[in-house]
Amino acid sequence: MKKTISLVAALMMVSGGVAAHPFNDAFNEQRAMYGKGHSFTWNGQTYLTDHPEEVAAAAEANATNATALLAAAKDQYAQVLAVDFGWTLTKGLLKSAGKALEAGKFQDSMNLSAQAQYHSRMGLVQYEQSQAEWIMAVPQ
Amino acid sequence: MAKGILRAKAKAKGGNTVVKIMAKHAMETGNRKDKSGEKIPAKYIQTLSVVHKGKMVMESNMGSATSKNPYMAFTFVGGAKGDELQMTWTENTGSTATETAKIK
Amino acid sequence: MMNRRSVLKAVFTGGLVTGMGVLMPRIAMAAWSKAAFGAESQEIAMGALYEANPQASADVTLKAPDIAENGAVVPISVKSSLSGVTSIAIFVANNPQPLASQFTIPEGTLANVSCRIRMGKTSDVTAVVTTASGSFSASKEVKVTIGGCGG
Amino acid sequence: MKIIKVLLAGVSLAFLASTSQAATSGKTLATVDPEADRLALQSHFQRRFPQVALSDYVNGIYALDAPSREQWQDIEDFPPYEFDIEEGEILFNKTFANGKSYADCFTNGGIGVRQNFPRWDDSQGKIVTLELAINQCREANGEKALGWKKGKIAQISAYMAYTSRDNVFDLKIPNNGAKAAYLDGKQTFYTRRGQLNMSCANCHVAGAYIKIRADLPGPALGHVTHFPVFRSKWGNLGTLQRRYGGCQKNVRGVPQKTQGDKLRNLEFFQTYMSNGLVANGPGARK
Repeated sequence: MKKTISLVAALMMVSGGVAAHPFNDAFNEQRAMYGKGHSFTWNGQTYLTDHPEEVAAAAEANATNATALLAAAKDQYAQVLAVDFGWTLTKGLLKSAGKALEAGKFQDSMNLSAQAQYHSRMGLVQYEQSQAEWIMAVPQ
Repeated sequence: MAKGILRAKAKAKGGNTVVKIMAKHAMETGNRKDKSGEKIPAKYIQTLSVVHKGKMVMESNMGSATSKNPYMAFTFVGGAKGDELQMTWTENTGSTATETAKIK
Repeated sequence: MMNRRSVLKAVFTGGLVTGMGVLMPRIAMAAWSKAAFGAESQEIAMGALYEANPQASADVTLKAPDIAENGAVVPISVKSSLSGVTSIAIFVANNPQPLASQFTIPEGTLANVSCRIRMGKTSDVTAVVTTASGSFSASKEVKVTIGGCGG
Repeated sequence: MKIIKVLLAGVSLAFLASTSQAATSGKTLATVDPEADRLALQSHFQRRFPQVALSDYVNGIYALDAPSREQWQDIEDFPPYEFDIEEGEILFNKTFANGKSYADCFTNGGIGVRQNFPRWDDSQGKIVTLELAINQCREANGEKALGWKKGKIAQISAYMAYTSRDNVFDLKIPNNGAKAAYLDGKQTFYTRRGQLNMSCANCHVAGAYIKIRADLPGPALGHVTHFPVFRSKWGNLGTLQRRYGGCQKNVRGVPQKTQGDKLRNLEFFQTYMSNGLVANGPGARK
């Protein structure tokens, strides 16, 4: 149950911006202080500090899950590259995830895929946000 | 005539001549490694001497701590516009050449 | 008379100095010295070139930046108000081979040279000026930083 | 007054540009006013560094930081790019297989024209940088295009810049096509990218002369006037677009395409910001 809530919570996390949602602030603060796997209370509800990718990586470590997660991460990377907002480390993470998968290290592979997917998702968030907010940085 | 590796700016001023010389050279120290981890062999200019009218006015010995495209500047007494400077460089590999420049 | 130490040094420098007066600065010979340029410590490099450790002197002026913009190209100038300067040498203590450059100054050339050196990391840079009465030095620490803007 | 900014490797999309004020105009083709943008950027820097003459901004960070300037002047005394200018002149004057040369592709035989680039080309409907013009010239005469970032193209560009020293940049925005390109470049300049979530402006407007580790970013004003540059870091000469790629990697972003629309438009925007300043390329940088 906790996991589901945190998934929703994390998806809501379109962070930063002018009018930052207080939940995002709370989430970011808790995440920054305690890392993943920590639970916190916000508005009377309990949430986890996990990113959705980390939740996915917590699934059973096997070939099927690792393969699916890697495919999802690659797909997300393609999406972020399509809008020209990729991050530099992602490619290496995907490569390592592929190698780990081949070597049968499913948990390692899933963790790496999750990290890669997180990068790409944040790149997309960055892209979305930039469309609206870049103008704020122009000196008047 | 093809230009050598040295470029010089020599200016006579107030009885002195200010000489600035730069060489086009990578000054490979022998300490660097290439991508495959092999050491790149040392290849650098060891000495550079400057002669004005048969008289040595500067001789410089260089080590691995001299920058790429080595540069030096110095001043000697005498020298007039139009005089020629003979500059001789020698690499650690044994290659050597003499190039000339005119004082302006 | 040569003492044991300078005899050793004479052997070390390839026997080039044998037969020369001890007070005669060896650097005046101007041959590229493998013992000095190949030395991996400043002490050994200086030992190969000078009779005695150079003395710090206010008559030697070393111009070098406090913080090098880029360690690969550090502009250095040395000048001296001493008379009868025969050579100027520049050492970078923390480089793999500390001796960077050695200039022979014939009569008629001013004791004022500039060059560009390479520095692997933050280090003292020392300029040594040789005259008939000995060797004199000036030192300065030059900081080498690793920048954030590699691209 | 230096503030040391600590950058967290993890993304914190939360912090937004400190210079921001409620800006509503300048975001669309209808409201963008390049001349007002240029003056606003100028006044931003003049307010921050009142002692620096406007014309000195062509020297980048050396206009602001005296210790760096001293070293730079020592190097400019006999700059390492002199070899490249010589080489560039030879390359520039070499005739193509068909008997023509670069001089046939440019107004005034390609001498003293650096300040006109990048420029809007109506027939192609896009911004043409000097390097693009060089390669287009080659291809039009049956020669292979050169690599964009360093080597021959940078040397030719350096020679052309050298013949244009002290000519004043006065880029024109003749129509809406050019204006759209300008706006696109402006957006790229102010848009955060990469894992470090930084825009060009973070370092070169708000962050100019503020230490990033041991580096002092140069001001965006006069930022492009001295390209191509011989960077000691590279140990050779490189074009502005090479530097763009490096900057984008520095903020841990996958770089945009060299000489693609985005980066050409960025170059156009940046150069327009330096209108009124002189071309002083090639330059030596750390």
